[in-house]
Amino acid sequence: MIDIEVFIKTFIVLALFGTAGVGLYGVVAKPHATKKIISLTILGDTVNALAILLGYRYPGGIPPVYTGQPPNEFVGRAVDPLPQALVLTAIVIGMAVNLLIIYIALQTYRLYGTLDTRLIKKLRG
Amino acid sequence: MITPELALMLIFVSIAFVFAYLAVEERKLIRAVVYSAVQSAAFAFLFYLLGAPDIVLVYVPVTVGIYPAALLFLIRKTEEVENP
Amino acid sequence: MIEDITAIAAWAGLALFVGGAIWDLIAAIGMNRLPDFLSRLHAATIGVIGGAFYPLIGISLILLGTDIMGEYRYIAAGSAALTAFLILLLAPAGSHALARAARRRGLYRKDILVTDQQERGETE
Amino acid sequence: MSGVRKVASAVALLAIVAALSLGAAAGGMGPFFDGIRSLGAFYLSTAPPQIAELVLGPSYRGLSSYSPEVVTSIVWDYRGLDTYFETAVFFLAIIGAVAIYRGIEEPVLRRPASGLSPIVRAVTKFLIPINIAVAASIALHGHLTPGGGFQAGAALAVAPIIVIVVFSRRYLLERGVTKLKALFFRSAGLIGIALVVLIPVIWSVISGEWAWVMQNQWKPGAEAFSYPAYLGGALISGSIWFLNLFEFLAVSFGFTILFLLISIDEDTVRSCMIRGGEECDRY
Repeated sequence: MIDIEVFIKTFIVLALFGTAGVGLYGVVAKPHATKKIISLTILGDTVNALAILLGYRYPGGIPPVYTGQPPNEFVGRAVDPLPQALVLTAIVIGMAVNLLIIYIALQTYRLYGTLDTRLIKKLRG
Repeated sequence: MITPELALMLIFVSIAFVFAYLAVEERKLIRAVVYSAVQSAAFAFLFYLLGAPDIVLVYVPVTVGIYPAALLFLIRKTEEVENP
Repeated sequence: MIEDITAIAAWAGLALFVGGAIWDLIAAIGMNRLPDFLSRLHAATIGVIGGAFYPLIGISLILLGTDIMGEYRYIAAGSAALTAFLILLLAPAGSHALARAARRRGLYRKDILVTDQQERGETE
Repeated sequence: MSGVRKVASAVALLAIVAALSLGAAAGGMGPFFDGIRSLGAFYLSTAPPQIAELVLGPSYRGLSSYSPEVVTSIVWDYRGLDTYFETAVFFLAIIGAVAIYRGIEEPVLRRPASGLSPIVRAVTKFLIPINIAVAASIALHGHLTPGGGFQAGAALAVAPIIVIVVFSRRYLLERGVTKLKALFFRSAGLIGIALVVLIPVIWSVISGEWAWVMQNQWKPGAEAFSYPAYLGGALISGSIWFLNLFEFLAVSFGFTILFLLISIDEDTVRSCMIRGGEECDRY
């Protein structure tokens, strides 16, 4: 007999891996640069979600913000703050880098007249 | 025993998966951006359920506001439909 | 005296809840039955105002009368009222912008249109 | 492929994932959803001042970051060097984007301002101050409630997008938000971060006593210099409050620059790229 709780936990983790796989497929297999950027954001978001999931406590995890509980209850129930801190910086840095990629794609379109990477490859040289 | 948090996380992860697939497969790029924004909104709810209000505060403006706006500027200036 | 006022507020909040459900039902029927984009947009706006604005006001009224949450009930009631106010402000502006965009692209049925004030130049 | 078939295939993929997780659930899943690591427990038990004084005792004040918001205290105190260099990466990415647009600026603002209808404009005029106030409150309360410099900067970066879409780019320029001013405020934020970080070192060099870089409280054994944990009875968490404020400036104006640049008309860019021209090369 399969425990339904274990099934749901496993499904959440595997669905996140599947979403990351979809994003990776889009980055690798889709030829259009805009579609590659969209897939890249999906991939990055999913990896961030997996990192946050690593720090979650079940059942009854509370946010790591101290609001006046007894200390033992706070330390015993709050989720891990370290992945959240890393993901927080990762999101902002990822946004800056993705916007830089958008700018580079725009400049590529101005120079080559297309964003299809197969055509850009043919136009080279 | 299943708590409501776990059931809601299941629902939001499923929504995110379906809309990520739609965003990657859609050929009209504006629709792909909108699907990607829906996926991001589902992830924002997931982060809230995972006990990360800091991440929600930074994630909602970034992925529902700034990414789609920049991508829509890019799509409007370049090509609106992905090449077959 | 004060119990009477809280009871009246709670009953008014519940009435607004039921009213919100009825508005949502009407909006759902309208979204399915109305013929073109502009009239469906009207139904959607009814769903937002009737189905989100009035229940939020009801939440605010009910929270003001309950003693369970202590001091926090004023914060929660204020947040609900502020959200209701922002919805009241933003939803008509959003559907107005959508309607203008739809008119510019011609995404409506001209045969059932009663009047077009933009064409007659009455508004900008 | 039609839309229904796409949804159907997505649901089929999801069903495959469900079948896989059924198989994995039969064997049990690994370390997800369990307790936290000891490092996380250490952060949780030392960052809030009320707990830290219980755990460490009042004489070990410097081992706490004096912030009830554990994530912000990790970002700016425990792992401050990490965040410092990630801010440097952010700086370089924006510099790269600005370098792509070098020498390109709309020469003359000759076209009348376009935008959406007056109703939408009136609502937006009402909404933008709310946005700015919310962002400022997120930044200035970042050491007490969820929030901080990054979050507030991202929240405020939505405002220039809304203004550009609803009003126009020219409206933003006429209100004084130009690329040069945004670059100035962003640089002021970055210099502020560097100064807040380096002030203990400067003080140490001048006075000849010990001080720590990137720490907001004094350490046990060297009670020389620290930012105050309480100012007038209110908890300001040492340097975290100042770092949140300057990061808020840097992030919000950094993204304002990017959206000012990406909304330049494409014909202007092309003509400037082809001709060069002095009227384009004003910056």
